[in-house]
Amino acid sequence: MNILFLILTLPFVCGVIMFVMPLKFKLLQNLHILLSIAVSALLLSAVGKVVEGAELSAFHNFIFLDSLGAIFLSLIAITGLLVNIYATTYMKWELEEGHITLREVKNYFALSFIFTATMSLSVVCNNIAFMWAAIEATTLASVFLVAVKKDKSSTESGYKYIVLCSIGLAFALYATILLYSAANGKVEGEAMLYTNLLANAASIDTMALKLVFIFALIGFGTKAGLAPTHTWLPDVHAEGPAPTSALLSGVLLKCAMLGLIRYYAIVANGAGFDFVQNVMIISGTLTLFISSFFLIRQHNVKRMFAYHSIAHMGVIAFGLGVGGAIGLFAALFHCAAHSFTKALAFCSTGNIARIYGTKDMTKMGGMIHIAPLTAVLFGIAICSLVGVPGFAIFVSEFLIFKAAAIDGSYLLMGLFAVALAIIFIADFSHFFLATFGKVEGKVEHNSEMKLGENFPLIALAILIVAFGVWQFDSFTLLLDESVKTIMKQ
Amino acid sequence: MKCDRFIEALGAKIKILEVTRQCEDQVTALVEVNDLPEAVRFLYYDMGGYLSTMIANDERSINKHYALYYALSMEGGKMFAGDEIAQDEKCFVTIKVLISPDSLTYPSVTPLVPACVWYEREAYDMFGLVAEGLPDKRRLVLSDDWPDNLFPLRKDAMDYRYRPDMKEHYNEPEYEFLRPEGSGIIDVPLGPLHVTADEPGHFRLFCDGDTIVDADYRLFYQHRGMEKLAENRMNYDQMGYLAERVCGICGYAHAIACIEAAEKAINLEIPARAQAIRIICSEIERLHSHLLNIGLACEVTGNYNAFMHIFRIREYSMKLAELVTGGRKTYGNVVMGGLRRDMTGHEIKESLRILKIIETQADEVWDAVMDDPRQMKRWKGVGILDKQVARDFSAVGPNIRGSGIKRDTRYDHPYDFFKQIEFNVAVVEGGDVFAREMVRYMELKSSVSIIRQCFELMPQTAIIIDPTFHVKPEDFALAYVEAPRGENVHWIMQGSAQKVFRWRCRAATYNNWPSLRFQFRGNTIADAALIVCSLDPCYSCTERITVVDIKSKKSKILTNKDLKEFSKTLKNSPMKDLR
Amino acid sequence: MQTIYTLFLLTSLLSILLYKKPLLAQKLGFGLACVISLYAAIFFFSNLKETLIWELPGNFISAPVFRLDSLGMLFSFLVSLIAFAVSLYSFEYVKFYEKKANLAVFASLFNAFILSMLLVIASDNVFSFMLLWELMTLISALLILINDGKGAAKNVMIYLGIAQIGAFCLMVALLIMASFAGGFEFSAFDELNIGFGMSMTLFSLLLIGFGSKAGMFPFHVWLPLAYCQSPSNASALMSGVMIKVALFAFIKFSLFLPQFVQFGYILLFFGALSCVFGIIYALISNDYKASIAYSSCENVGIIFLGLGGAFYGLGTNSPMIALLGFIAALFHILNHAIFKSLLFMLSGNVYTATKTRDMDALGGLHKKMPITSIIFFIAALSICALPPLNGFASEWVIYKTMVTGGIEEGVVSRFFFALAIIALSITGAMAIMAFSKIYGAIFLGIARDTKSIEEAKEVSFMMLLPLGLLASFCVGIGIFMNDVVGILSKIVLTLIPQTNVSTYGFISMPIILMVMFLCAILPFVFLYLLKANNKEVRITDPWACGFLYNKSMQIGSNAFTGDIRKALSFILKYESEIKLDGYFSKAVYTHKTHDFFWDKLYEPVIHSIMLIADKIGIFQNGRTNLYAGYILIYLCLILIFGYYYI
Amino acid sequence: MDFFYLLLQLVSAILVAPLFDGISRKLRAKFQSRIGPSVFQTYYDIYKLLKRGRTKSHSTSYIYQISPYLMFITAAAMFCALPITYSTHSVILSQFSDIFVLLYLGALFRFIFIVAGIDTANPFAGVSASREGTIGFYTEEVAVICLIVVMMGTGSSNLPFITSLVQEGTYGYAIPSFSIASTAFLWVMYVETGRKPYDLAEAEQELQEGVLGEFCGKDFAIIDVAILLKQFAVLGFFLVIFMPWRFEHPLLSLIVFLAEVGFLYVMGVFIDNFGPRFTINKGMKRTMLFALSVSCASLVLYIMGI
Repeated sequence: MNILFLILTLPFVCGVIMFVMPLKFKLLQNLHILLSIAVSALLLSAVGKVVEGAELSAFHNFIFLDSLGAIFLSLIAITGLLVNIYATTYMKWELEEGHITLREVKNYFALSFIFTATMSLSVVCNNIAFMWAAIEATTLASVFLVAVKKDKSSTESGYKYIVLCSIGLAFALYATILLYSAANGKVEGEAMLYTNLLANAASIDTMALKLVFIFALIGFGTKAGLAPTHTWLPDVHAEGPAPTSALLSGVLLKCAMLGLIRYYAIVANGAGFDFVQNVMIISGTLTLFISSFFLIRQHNVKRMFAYHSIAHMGVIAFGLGVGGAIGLFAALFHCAAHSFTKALAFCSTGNIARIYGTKDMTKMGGMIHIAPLTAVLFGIAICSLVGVPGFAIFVSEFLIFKAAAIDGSYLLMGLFAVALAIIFIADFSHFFLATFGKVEGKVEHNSEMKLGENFPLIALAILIVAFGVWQFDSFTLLLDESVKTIMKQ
Repeated sequence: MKCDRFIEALGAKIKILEVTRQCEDQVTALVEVNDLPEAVRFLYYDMGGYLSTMIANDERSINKHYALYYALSMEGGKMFAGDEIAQDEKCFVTIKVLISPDSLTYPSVTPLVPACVWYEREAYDMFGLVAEGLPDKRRLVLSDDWPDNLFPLRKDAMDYRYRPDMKEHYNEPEYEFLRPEGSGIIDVPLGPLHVTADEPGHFRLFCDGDTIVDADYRLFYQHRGMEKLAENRMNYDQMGYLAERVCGICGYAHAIACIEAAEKAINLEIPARAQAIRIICSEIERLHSHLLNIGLACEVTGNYNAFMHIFRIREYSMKLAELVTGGRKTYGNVVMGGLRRDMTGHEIKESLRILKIIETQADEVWDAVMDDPRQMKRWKGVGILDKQVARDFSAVGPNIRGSGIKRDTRYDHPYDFFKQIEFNVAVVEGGDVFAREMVRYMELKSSVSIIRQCFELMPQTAIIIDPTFHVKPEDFALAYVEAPRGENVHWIMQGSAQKVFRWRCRAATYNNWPSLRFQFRGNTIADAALIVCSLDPCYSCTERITVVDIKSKKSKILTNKDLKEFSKTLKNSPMKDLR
Repeated sequence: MQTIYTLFLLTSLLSILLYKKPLLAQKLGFGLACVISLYAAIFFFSNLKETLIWELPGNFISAPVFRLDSLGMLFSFLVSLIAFAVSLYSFEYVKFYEKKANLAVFASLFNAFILSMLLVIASDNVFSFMLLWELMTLISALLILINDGKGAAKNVMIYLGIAQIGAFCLMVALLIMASFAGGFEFSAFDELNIGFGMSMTLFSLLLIGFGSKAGMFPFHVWLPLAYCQSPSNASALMSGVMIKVALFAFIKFSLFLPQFVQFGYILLFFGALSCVFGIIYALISNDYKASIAYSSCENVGIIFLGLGGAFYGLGTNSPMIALLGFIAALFHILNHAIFKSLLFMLSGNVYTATKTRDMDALGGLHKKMPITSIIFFIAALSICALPPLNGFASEWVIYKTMVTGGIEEGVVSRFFFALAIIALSITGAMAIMAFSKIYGAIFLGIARDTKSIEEAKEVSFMMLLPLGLLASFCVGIGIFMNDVVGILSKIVLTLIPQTNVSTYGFISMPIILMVMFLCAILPFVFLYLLKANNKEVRITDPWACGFLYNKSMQIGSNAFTGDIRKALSFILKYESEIKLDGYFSKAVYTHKTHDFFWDKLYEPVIHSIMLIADKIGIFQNGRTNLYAGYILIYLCLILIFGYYYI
Repeated sequence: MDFFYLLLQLVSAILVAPLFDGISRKLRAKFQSRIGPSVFQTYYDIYKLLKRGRTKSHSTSYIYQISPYLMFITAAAMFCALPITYSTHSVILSQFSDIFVLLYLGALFRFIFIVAGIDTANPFAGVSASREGTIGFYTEEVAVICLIVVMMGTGSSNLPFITSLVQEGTYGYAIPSFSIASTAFLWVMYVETGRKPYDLAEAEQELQEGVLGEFCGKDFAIIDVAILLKQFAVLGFFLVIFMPWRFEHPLLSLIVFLAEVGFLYVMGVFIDNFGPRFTINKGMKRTMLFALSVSCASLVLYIMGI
């Protein structure tokens, strides 16, 4: 059986299995972990094959896995697995405190597999229409993860999520159709297939491609959280349970970004790199600055991280905008780096919420004394997010600077530096507020989590640091391959 | 009659229990204790009065009560042109209250009329009368080691020879200064023993660096108990000599004021020649006092050259005094009914010659000082006494005239020969040290002219009338003299057997001290001594020193002569025969 | 050299692993740090003229290479030397922090900090340099947070914020340089082929980047805040050494640029600015740690003056001036490292004994802590640049540079060198005032607040030993200044070859000492010949004009500077207010001074950013239809703009 | 031999200085229409002080005890730094005689002065210590600006070298910047002598003998001599740069120098006798600004290369 087919079916099957399981938490928990490992192992094996150089495709190229997809698939695998493991712990706490019923937990576990399935689908789709559908499907699959609690604010943010993303994605659909109509007949083979479009981009009408890209930017940008169409994101990310936010921010946004990158590749090769780069720079700069100003006044830890997601989407967009081999490399690297970092960040908010019972950082304080490990993990997440060297995100930011320097775009370097500096200052001041000093509000759980409970976080932290200083050859290979595909070199 | 207008106006507002008239321009109104603050405030601010003095008195032997007399000089607020009472209506109105010895309390006037603050503090020190609502209840007159419940001026309090034991200096209780709140302030003490403050008074400057943030002071180091000394013991001839020793510089003004208070009480008119010579003496006193002060104002800024030359000129004024009275400084010629010593024509001629010298030389030196821009910089803008503050605290003399308020007893309440003499009241706007020194200089000039006029107008009459008079017990009167430093007010209540029942001597500087704090603020330490000096505070000098051998605890008192002799010759060491 | 780095790393890891046993970790951590840094100091000093290279094995990003040339050796030596003294001191000192923080963490961070500084000096490519540079910043921030005092977080935030802005400047500058050089190894940076405008920009970026770290005005604002907060041993390391690392990097990188004479002028100007303003704020501060911290700004300014001379020399091709300038700067760097770390450690002694940093509460500490007091006296004399101590020696060389530079023809150069000398002399005069005040207010007179010094007692021998050592360095380097200059000149010759050097025309410190010694005999001879009264001295209260003496009568730190604050109020914006309620109440006196640069430079920026942040919130008001509207508007705009204009 | 003459230079200055002080006191008295003290009064004063007993406040520490000697050493070293009995030929001493050595020895003197004042815990000593520091702030830059002109003009900070250049006429009053600098420098040096109207730190009128309020007996005598020496040193500082009269024989130049300095010292009476003292804020600042502008003018002239 084709491995790609397995990728799509296994998570779905797992979801169904979870649905029919009896309401026993211990069982659910272990099973969830087990199945998650199985799914991730499968995904990674597929990635492994790509690294070894295999071109995977199925259903007449309807679905395929290239190096670009492999990067994102590995993110789904690694981040997804660790977040899923953390989710079991998190749900245990929620159950203990009676915030949630066991049935809801079961549904949550089951849905998270469906969610994984839809995301995987969006990554491996070669058919652009189908990719659009898959991304829309991720919205639907994830909305239940967000609104798991069924209270008013949960439901409302779920509603907002669906409505806004759908509006946005409608434009993406338009872009898809436009692309198809522009390409149909001008490209060899099926004009719906990404591989074909990319290969024959030069023969498509330039003006049409420009229009396509703008609609794709709005469409996938809404889903990915590029300003000013990001507005749904803070509400939704702040609302759901910590693991959901981690998944949404860590993985889902990247999937939407992948959609945009694919369009980027097509349009860049058709209408020239200058156009896409300029558009992406505008979008990236706008996103960076808007999110950085929003960040300053955020005292809710989850909202803060949500704005961070926007900011980092801005960084990716900026990277794409700076362009060149190094810029693209940086943007893709950033996807991975941000995925790990944001997963860690949101997961640590789970710990923090358990300690303080609040998300308001002005009411925290003294975390380093209460839960040193959580504080350190939180610190690592923040450090990485603001681009402290030695952590993964710095590498990509450094590379973006490098790309700009080599390109000679000194103004861009300046803009980027200013935005990052604002983010840095805004973030660290919040971090210090929560971590040091005296406890400002009340403390609900006055001790460190168990080491086992913290395992996924530590794993993420190790990944962040490792990606920050170490060079993983297979990963670099994937990135280089992808860049080559996009640049057609 | 004078004063009636004020009594009527007061009566319309406040219930007056009793009105008594002491003499033509002095009326006393008795009011209820609780009406006291309003009555004083009304007269002070609404009718244009200045607080001349306040007398606390133990009248338990007379009416079983303590009494307070707030004497107000009704002359108009003088804050702006025309804010003045007509010349023939100026007078003194005294508000009197009786305080029961059971409660010993009365409502404080100070919150309404700040000028009362020292008087009310003193009333507690001396009589134990408590002013309810007085914002500053610290001890004023008595030293800090004085026993708490001993009020010396009560008639039954203590024998005048009795004096409580002194504490060792390191056991003295600390005086509570009004130290400003705020960090980083240094307390700079000025005095009681300080090179520029010849008077023993302690000024505490609260400074930030060289800038004075605020100041507070502790005075009355030389409190000699003179008022107690006079009571029931001295007759009026002796009183004159005692009063002259109140002050070393302007003693003569005290002497006249004291004697005139007694004369006023019995409505005694002294001969015109005596009046003229009293004026001459007091103006000579003004001459040398102002020269001294101008000289010192140069000296404290470090201008020794000007100081030395001004003191050289001052020597002439001393010589002048010697010609007129026979004494260089303490004249001792005032008695009830006139004077003891007359002048000869030769002396008058010689005096006029010296006057000429003083006038020309003083002009020369003054011009030189005025031409020195550095000196002007040290004087101008320093130690400003705000006009309103001066008004609120009833400042007197050059101090208030330097702030642009035309207040001079010689002009407001002409006494003695002044009714016949023309002179201008020196008023300078500005309120700084320069303004005060300028007032002094102008007065110096007018004094010369007054003395000349006196010599010219002086009639050839007797200098004393037969002092056969009879004083009525319990009568009292107020006398006022413009001393070099301002208005000296003496108040005497007659006792039986030609003795004084209560003598209240209020020297000019007493009214100037309370506002000093506001003159200090914002100036520099370097200016502090200058500001005190420009106030021309009253000096109480002594010319005796005591030599103590700390090993044998023996001591010997040296007179001025002994000391000088020893300093010059180094013979007859006083250490030889200590006792 | 890799041994040293590895040892520090291991010590750091070992300490953190002994998390549960803080006391053991503290002994091990600081003890080992002491031994290793002593070894390192000896190692670096003995290899002063070598060049050592070490490549880190493993597949690290951009394969880090560590290279130490002579200059790097000198700075590594400096770091190790000060680290040795500070760790010896910390061995006892950190016990005061037992309750506040985990000593294992402290020890670990301490070692990591030393390591990061050494590695920054040695790192040889852009990525690893940036990484280690920020690591150093971050560890120092954590060291500051050990104290966890009130407002610590905010102060550290200002520190990190400015450091980050600086770091971005550096990153931009280094990357641009790298892009011109065509390689990211610093060894490839030589002979950059760039024009005047670009090299000016790069130079400015480097100056901002390293200057902000070094505490140069106007990027100094973090410095007093951070140093006040941190434990004294950390301040000693930061001020003593970390600043020097920044200066090292500045020298290293700006030498890669093509030289222009304007560099020298810029440095002279900012150096003058820094030293004058630094000392002004040091003078008026009432917190001794803040004073000492501001004096770091001042000394950095002085160092920049020396460097300014050096760069002027390079720019005009006058090697003699360049040589003198570099020697002066390095000499002052060396001296400042010694006396500043000494002063910070001494302030640590004072703080542990008294628990207050307010000089208006101290006084009379000499009687309780005589040795600390005497060492402080030496340190104060030395930082005031008084002969015959080391501060004077290096300032003299700087003066020499300035005078030599000022002879040259040319209005501009004369102007800048004259400016530098004037600034240095003003600094000198005010340093006298500042440090006599600090010394006087802390150690002399009588206690202003008796409570604070009641329980004070002299610190232990172990804490005094390193202080004594550094104090003897102060004296020793001062006296043997010409030898030190000789050593430094050899190092500088590796930077700018083809110059011959001599100390001709230099002053000779031993002769100054000899003359002073000669003079010292005279008074005793006179006293003996004239048979002076040698009776026992009678002890009394201080003279208070015959009034009872009160301890508030002695001058305090604040009142001492009253006049100068007034005189300088055009800079300090000194405001004072006396409030009085009615005629008879106590006055309330308040006064404050402003940090000129904070008010004029930082405040408006922060304010406007905060304003935007506040206003921007209205766009995110939770209304879904509005959000949908944004999407449409954005679409329209980007269509119009993106489609038609790009 | 160098050191012998150096010692001679120092000792003779110490011996002669009180005489000039006495002369100026006498002269001052004449101006003030007083008889005044004997011209030897300063000797008597110092001698009397040596015989007096001493008290000290309980707040004092070792600084109080050593400061008289430190002040003396510094003042004496300052005086020794003047190249009077030696010149460029003396290799050893010209390594000592340097403008910056002299300036910073002066600073050391000031440092000790301030610290000693604070040590006594006396309010007046404290305030005048603060004034002393402030005066230093006012004068230092004027002095240095003047010296910059000289140093940059001659290319050296070495005093014997500058002296010889000026005396030979290679460098000197023909250069406008030099002659303008000399006037401002004379002002600074006069201020540094601490006489009226600039005796702020010592303004005993308001401050009871200033910094030295708590010193007495032989300590005070030593300080008195030290201050006299310092006054001579700073006046000499002016002379050796701006009016060097050196002769071949060291003794001759010493005698001429002492006469010169003494004359200048006595002439100070014409300034200090008239007019009041300045205050630290007003007069000081204004006259400082004047001197500063004069010195700046000379610096500008130098910079412009005139």
